[in-house]
Amino acid sequence: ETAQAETAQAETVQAETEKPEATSAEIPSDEARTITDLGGNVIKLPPASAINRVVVMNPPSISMLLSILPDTKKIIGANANAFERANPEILEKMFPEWQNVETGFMIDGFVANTEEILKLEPDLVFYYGNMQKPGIENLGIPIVDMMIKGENNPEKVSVAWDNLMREIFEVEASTTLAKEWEMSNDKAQKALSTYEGEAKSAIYLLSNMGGVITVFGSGTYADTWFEKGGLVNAASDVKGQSEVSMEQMHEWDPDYIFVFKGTPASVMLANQVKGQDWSLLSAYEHEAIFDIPQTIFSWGAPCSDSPLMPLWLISKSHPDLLDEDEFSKLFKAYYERVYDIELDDEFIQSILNGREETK
Amino acid sequence: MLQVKGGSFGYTPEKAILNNITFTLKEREILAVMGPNGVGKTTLLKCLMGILKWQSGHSKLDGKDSSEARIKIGYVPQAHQFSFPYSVLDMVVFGRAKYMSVFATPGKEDYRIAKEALEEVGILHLSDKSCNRLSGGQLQMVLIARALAGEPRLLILDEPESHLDFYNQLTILEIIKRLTKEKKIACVMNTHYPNHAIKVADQVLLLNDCKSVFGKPIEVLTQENVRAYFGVDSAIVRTRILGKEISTFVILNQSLSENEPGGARIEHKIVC
Amino acid sequence: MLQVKGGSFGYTPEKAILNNITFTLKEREILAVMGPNGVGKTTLLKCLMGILKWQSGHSKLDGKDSSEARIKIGYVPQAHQFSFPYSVLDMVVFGRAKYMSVFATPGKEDYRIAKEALEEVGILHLSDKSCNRLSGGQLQMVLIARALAGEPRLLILDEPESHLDFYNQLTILEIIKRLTKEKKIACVMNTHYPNHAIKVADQVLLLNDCKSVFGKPIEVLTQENVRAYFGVDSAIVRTRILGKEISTFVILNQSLSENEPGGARIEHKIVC
Amino acid sequence: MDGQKRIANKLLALFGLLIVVMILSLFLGRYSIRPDEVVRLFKGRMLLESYSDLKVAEHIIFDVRLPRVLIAALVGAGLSIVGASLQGIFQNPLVSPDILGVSSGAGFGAALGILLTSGAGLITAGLSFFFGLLSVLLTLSLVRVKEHSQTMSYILAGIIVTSVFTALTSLIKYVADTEDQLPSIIFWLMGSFANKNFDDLQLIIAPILIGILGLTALRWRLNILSLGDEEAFSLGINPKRIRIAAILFSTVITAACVMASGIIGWVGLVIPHICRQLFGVEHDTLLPTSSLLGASFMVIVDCAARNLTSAEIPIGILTALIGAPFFALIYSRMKGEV
Amino acid sequence: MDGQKRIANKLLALFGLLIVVMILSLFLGRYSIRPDEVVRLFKGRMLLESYSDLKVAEHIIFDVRLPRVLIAALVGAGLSIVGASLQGIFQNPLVSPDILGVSSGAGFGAALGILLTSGAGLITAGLSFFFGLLSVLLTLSLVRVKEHSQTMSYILAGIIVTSVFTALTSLIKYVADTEDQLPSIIFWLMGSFANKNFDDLQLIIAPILIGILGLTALRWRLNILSLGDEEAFSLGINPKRIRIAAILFSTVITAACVMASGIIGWVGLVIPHICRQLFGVEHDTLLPTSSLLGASFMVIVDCAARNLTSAEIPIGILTALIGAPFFALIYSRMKGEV
Ligand SMILES: Nc1ncnc2c1ncn2[C@@H]1O[C@H](COP(=O)(O)OP(=O)(O)OP(=O)(O)O)[C@@H](O)[C@H]1O
Ligand SMILES: Nc1ncnc2c1ncn2[C@@H]1O[C@H](COP(=O)(O)OP(=O)(O)OP(=O)(O)O)[C@@H](O)[C@H]1O
Ligand SMILES: [Mg+2]
Ligand SMILES: [Mg+2]
Repeated sequence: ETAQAETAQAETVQAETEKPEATSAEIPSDEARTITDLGGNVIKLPPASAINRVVVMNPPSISMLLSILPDTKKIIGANANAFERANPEILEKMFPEWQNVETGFMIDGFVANTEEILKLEPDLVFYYGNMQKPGIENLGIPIVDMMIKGENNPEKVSVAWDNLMREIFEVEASTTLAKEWEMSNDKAQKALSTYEGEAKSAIYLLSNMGGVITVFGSGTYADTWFEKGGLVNAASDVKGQSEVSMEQMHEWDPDYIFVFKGTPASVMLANQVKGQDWSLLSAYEHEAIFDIPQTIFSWGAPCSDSPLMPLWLISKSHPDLLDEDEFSKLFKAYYERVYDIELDDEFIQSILNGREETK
Repeated sequence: MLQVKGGSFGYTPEKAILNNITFTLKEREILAVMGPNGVGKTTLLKCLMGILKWQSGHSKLDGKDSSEARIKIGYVPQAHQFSFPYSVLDMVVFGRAKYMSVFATPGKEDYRIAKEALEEVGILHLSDKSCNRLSGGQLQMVLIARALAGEPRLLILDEPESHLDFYNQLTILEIIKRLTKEKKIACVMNTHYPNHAIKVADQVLLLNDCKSVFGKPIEVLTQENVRAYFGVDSAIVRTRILGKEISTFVILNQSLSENEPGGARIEHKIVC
Repeated sequence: MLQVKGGSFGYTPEKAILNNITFTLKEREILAVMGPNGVGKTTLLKCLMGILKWQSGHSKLDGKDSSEARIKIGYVPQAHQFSFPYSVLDMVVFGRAKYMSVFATPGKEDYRIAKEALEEVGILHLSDKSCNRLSGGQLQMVLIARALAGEPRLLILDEPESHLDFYNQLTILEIIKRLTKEKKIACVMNTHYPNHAIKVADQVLLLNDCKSVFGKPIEVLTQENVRAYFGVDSAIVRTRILGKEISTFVILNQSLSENEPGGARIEHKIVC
Repeated sequence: MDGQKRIANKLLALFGLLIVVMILSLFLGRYSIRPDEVVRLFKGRMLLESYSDLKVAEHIIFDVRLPRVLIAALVGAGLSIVGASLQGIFQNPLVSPDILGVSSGAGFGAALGILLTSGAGLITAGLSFFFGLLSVLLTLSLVRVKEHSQTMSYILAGIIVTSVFTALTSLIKYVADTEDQLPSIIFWLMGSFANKNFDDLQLIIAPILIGILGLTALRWRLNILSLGDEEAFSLGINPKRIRIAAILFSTVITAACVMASGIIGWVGLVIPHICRQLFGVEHDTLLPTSSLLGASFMVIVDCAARNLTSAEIPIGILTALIGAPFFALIYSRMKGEV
Repeated sequence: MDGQKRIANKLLALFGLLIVVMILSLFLGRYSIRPDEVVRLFKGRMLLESYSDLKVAEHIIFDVRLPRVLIAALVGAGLSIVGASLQGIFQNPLVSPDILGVSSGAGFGAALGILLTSGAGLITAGLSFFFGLLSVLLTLSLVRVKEHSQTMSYILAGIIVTSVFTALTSLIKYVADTEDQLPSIIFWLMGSFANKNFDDLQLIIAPILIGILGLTALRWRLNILSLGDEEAFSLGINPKRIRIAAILFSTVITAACVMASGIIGWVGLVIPHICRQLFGVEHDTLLPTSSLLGASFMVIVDCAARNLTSAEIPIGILTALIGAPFFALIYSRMKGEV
C-alpha cells in the first residue's frame, strides 16, 4: 500500500534528475509518463502499448509479469534462476516460450553485460537494487528497480511488485495480489483463531547441500511466513541467512522443518543424508519435514503465488484446522482466479508431495 | 684525514668486541688492520663505514662524522652471493649510485668511469659476464672495481686479497697503493698476510680484545707482538735476490708442528 | 687411491674449462691444486665431488667411480651464507648425515664425533654459537670441522686457508697433514699460496686452460713454471733461523711494480 | 643432551595442552549438556552401557563433537607440519602448504565432484584427494631436472599448476548450477568443520598420520635440505630424493586436509613461524612442535567457531582473528632471527 | 650503449603491441558493429560529428568499450610493475602486489562500503582506496626499525595485516545482507572489468600513472635494493628511504587497481617472471617492459572475457587459462637464471 501511495504522489513530480538522452530520443514527449519504482527513482516510460520487449534481471518477479501480461512473448530476457525454482509443467502452461528466452546476458547471475543488453534492444529492464544498475544505466532504456530496501515482508514485496507492474503495463484487473492477500490473511486468521496452546516451532531450511546446512533466521521472509502460519521461528536467534551445525539443529529441535532448496525433505525423512543423522530430531519422528512447494516460483520467496504460502503452512502444521483437501481446493481456486488456469487434482497432489531428488 | 677516537663496540651489551680504538690516518696513507680470527676486524670496518654505530667514541672523515661522510667511502665487503645475475659492468656502475639523484639512471659518464675502474683492476674483458658465473677471485676483483668506481676519499677493504691468485694479489695491492698515492685518498684494509702489510701499508693496527697496537709495519709486526697477538713465532727475513733486497715475513712453525696441532696457543693472549 | 683420467669439463659446449686432467693420488698424500683465478680449480673439485659431471674421462676413488663413492668424500666449499641460524655443533653434526638412514636423527655417537672434530680444529668453545654470528674465519673452521666429522677417505677443500688468520692457517694445514698421514686418507685442496703447498703438499697440480703440470711441489713450482702460469717472477728461498732450515716462496715483484699495474701479464700464458 | 631433555619437556607440555584442549572442547557446544552428564556418558561408554535419557546427548558427544574435534586436531597438525617442512625445503618463509598446487588441485577435484554428483559424498572426497595428488605430480613433472636453482623451479612450476587448477575451479563454479551446486562449492572451498563425522575421520586419519610420521622421521634431513642443494649434496646425501619424499608426504597430508575440511589457509603459514620463534629453527624440534601447536590451535579455533553464536562462524575468519594477535605478539618478541 | 638501443627497440615494440591490442579490442564485442562503422565513428569523433543511425554503436564504443580497455590496460600495467618492483625490493620471487596487505585492505574497504551504502559508488571506491593505503601503513608501522633482516620483517608484518583484513572482510560478508549486499561483495572481490565507465577511469588514472612514473623513476635504484640492505648501504645510498618510496608508489597503484576492478591475482606475480626471462633481471628494463606487457596481456584477456561468451567469463579464470600456457612456455625456455 505504501508503494502505491508513493507512486501516486510521484506521478505529479517532474523527473528532473533524468538524463536528457534517456528520454528525448526514445519516447515522444506527449505520450511520456512517469512512475516511481520501488527504489524511489522517478522514471519516464513510454505508453504500455509501446513496451514490447522486456528484460527481467531478478528471478522471482517474473512470476508477476506472467500473471499480468496478456502476451508473455514480451519477455525476451530473464535471469536463468527464475526457472530453476519453478515447476516446468506450470511454466509450460503459463509461459510456453520460456526455453527461448535469452538468459546469457547475466554475468554470474548478478549483473548485466551492457553490450548484450543493447543487443536485445529492450524497451524496459527490471533490475534489483543499486548493485545491478551499473551495466544498464544511461543506455537510453528505462530501467525499473524492483527492490524495496530493507523490506523482508513477502506480502508487502509481492503486492508492491504486482502494483508496480500493473501500473507499468496499464493492466486493470479484478484480481490484484493485494486482494488475494486480504483473502488469504482472512482465511488464515479464521483457521488459527480456534487454536489454543503454545505456538509450534519451525525452521526455514534454506538448503542442505554438501554437508552445509543453511537456515533463515530473523530478519528474513521466514518472519512473515511463520507469523502468518501461526508458527515461531526456532532459529530466530540467528540473524539473516546462516550456516548452522547439526548440533544446533538438535538444540533447537523444531517441530517442523520447511525445506526451500537443496536436498529434498524425502531424503532427510529417510535419514539418508550422507554424514548427518536426522533420526533423533523430533521433526523426523513426527515426519514433519516438508518441501516448500514450487509452482510458478518457489513459495518460499515472494512471487505471484505468495498468498498461498501461509495457508499451506497451516495445512502442514495444523491439519486439524485446515486439512490438505481443503488447501488443495483453495490452491485450485487461486489458479483459476489469478491465472485462469485449471489444475487437475493429481497435478496439485504432485506439487504438494514435494520434490524428487535430482541427480 | 681519518680520525678514530675511543671507539668501542659490542654486539651484545655484555661483551665489547672493540675497546677504545684510537688512531689517525693521513691522506695517501694505507692502514692494514690485523689480528686473529673473530677479533673484530670486520666489525671495525663496519663501524668506520657507519653500517654499525659506535657505542662510544667516534670516527671522523675530513672532520665530518664518518657516517655523514659515507658518500666519500668505498667499501669492499668480505663474503658474497647474489640472488640476481647482474652483468659485471652493471655491478660496477652501482658504485656510482651515490652521486646520482634518486630518480636518475646512470649516464654515459658513469659507464665510462665504471669501465675505467674495470680496466684498472684488469678485468675489462669480463664486462658482459654475469656476476653469478664468476670464479671467487673474479668476483672479488669486480667488487673492488665497484668501490673504485665510486671515486672514494677513503677506501675500506675487507681482506681484499682473499680468493685472489698471487698475481692478482699483487695487482690489487699495487692498485691500492697507487690510488692512495695518486688520488690523495686514504685506505683501510683488513689482511691476514703480514707480507702484504709490510709491502703496502704505512700503518698497521694490531687488534686484540683489550689492547691494540698502532704504528709502522716494521715497528708493529715484531717478533714479540706477533707472538703475543697470534701465538706464532716469526721473523722478518731480508734476502737479496737479483740485486734487490726483499723483506719477507716468515713463520717459524717448528714449535707448533711439534706440539699437538689444535692445542692451545701457548704464548697467545696478552694479559689485559 | 684417487685416479683421474682424461677428465674434461666446460660450462658451455664452446669452451672447455678443464682439459684432459690426469693424475693419481695415493693414500696419505696431499694434492695442492694451483692456478690463476678463474682457471677452473673450483670446477675441478666439483667434478671430483660429483657435483658437476665429467664430460669425458672419469675419476675413481678406491676403484669406484667417484660419484658413487661420494660418501667417502668430505668437501669444504669456497663461499658461504646461511638462511637458517643453526648452532655450530648442529652444523658439524650435519657432516654425519651420510652415515645415517634417511629416517634417523643423530645419536650420542654422532655428537661425540662432531665434538671431536670441533676440538680438532680448536673451536669447541664455539659449539653453541649461531652460525650466522660467526666471523668469516670462524665459519671456515666450522665447515672444515663438518667435513672432518664425516670421517672421509678423501678430503676436498676449496681454499681452506682463506679468511683464516695465520695461526689458524697453520693449524688447519697441520690438521690436514696429520689426518692424511694418520687416518690413511687422501686430500685435494685448492690454494693460492705456494708456501702452503710447499709446506704440506706431496703433489702439486698446476692448472691451465690447456696444459697442466703435475708433480712434487719443488719440481712444479719452479721459477719457469710460475712465470709461465702466473706471470710473476719468484724464487724459493732457504733460510736458516734458530737452527732450522725453512723454505720460503718469495715473489720478486720488481718487474710488476715498475710496469703499469693492471697491465698485461707479459710473460703469462703458455702457448697451448 | 641437556637441550634434548628440555625439548622433550616442551613436547610433553604441548601434547598435554592438546589433550586438555580436546577434552575441554568435548564439553562445549550449542546443545546444552551438563558436565556431569558428559562424565556419565563417558563412563557409560567405558562400561558399554547406554542411557536412554541421554540418547541425544550421547549422539552429540560421540557422533558429532568427538569426530569433529579429532578432525580439527588432525587437520591443524597436518597443515602446520607441512608448512614447516616446505618452508625448510624451499628455504622460503612465504611458502605455505599449497605452494605446489595441492590445495588448488584438491579444490578442483571437490568442485568437480559436487558438479557431477550434486553432493559431497565419497566420490567428491575421492576426486578431491586424487586431484590433490595429481596436481603435485604435474608440478613435479614440470620441474626440469637439470635446473640449476632447483627450489625456484619447483615454486614456479607450482605457480603454474595452481593457477591452472584455480582457473578450472572457477570454470566449474561458472558452469555450476547457481542455486544448488554453486553455494555448495563456495561453502566447501571456504573451509569448515561443520557436520563432520566418523566417516570423514576414517577417510583422512590414515593419510594424515602416515604423512605426519613420514615428515617427522625426515625432520633431521630437512635441516640439511634447508642449507641448499649443493651443500646437501656435498654432505653426501641426495637432496632430490629427500625433497621428493618430503613433498609426497606433505601432499598426502594436505590433500587429505582439503578433502576433509576445504581450504583452510593461514595456519600452515603462521604456526611454523610462531614455533620457530618459540622453539628454534631446527626441524628436529620445529616439526613436532608445529604439529602439536597447530592441532591445539585448530581445536581451539573450531571450538570457538562452534560455540560463539548459533550460526557457524566460518573457520577462516576465526583462524585469522584469533591467530593474528597471537602472531603479532610472538612477532613483536622476535629478535630478528628469522 | 648498444644494449640500451636494443632495449629501446624492445620497449617500442611492446608499446606498439599495446596500442595495436587496444585498438583491435575496440572493434570487438558482443554487440556487433561493422569495422567500417567503427572507423566512421572514429572519424566522426574527430570531426565532432555524430551519426544518428549509429547512436547505440557510438555509445558502445566510446562509453562502454573505450573506458573499459583503458582501465584494463592501466590495471595490467600497474599490477605488473608493482609485482616486478616488490619482487626486487624483497628479493623474493614469490612476492605479489598484495604482499603488504593492500589488496586485503582495499577489499575490506570496498566490502565495508557496500555494507554501508549498499552500492558501489564513490564512497565504496573511496573507502577501498583508503583502507588499501591504511593497511600498508599498518604493515609499515609493525615493521621494527631495528630489525636485522629487514625484508623478512616486512613480509611477516604484511602477513599479519593481510590476515586481519581478510578476516574482517569475511566478517562483513558474514553480517551482510545475503539478498543483495553479499552477492555484491563477492562479485566485487572476484574482480571484473564489467560495466566500468569513464567515472571509474577518472578515479584511477591519476594514482596509477603517478605510481607507474614513480616506480619507473626509481627503477635503477631498485637494482641496488635487490642486492640486500647492507650492500646498498655500503654503496652510499639509503636503502630504507628508497624502499619506503617504492612501497608507497606500489601501494597507491595497487589500491587504485583494486578499487577499479576488484582483486585480480596472478598477473602481478607472473608477468614480471616472464619479463625477467625475456628481457633480463635489470629493473631498468624489467619495470617498463613488465608494465607494457602487463597492460597488453590484460587488454587481451579482458577482450577475450568480453567476447567468448555472452555472460562474461570472469577475468580471473581467463588470466590463468590464457596466462598459464604462456608462462609454461617461457618457463620451459628458461635457462635456470632466476
Ligand atoms: N651479527 C653478529 N652478532 C653477534 N656477534 C657477532 C656478529 N657478527 C660477528 N660477531 C662476533 O663478533 C666477533 C668479531 O667478528 P668479526 O667478523 O669482526 O671478526 P674478524 O676479525 O673480521 O674475523 P675474521 O678474521 O675471521 O674475518 C666474532 O667473535 C663474532 O663471532
Ligand atoms: N656456473 C657457472 N656457469 C658458467 N661459467 C662458470 C660458472 N662457474 C664458474 N664459471 C667460469 O668457469 C671458470 C672457472 O671457474 P672456477 O670457479 O672453477 O675458477 P677457480 O679456478 O676456482 O677460480 P678462483 O681461484 O678465483 O676461485 C671461470 O672463468 C668462471 O667464470
Ligand atoms: Mg672478518
Ligand atoms: Mg675457486
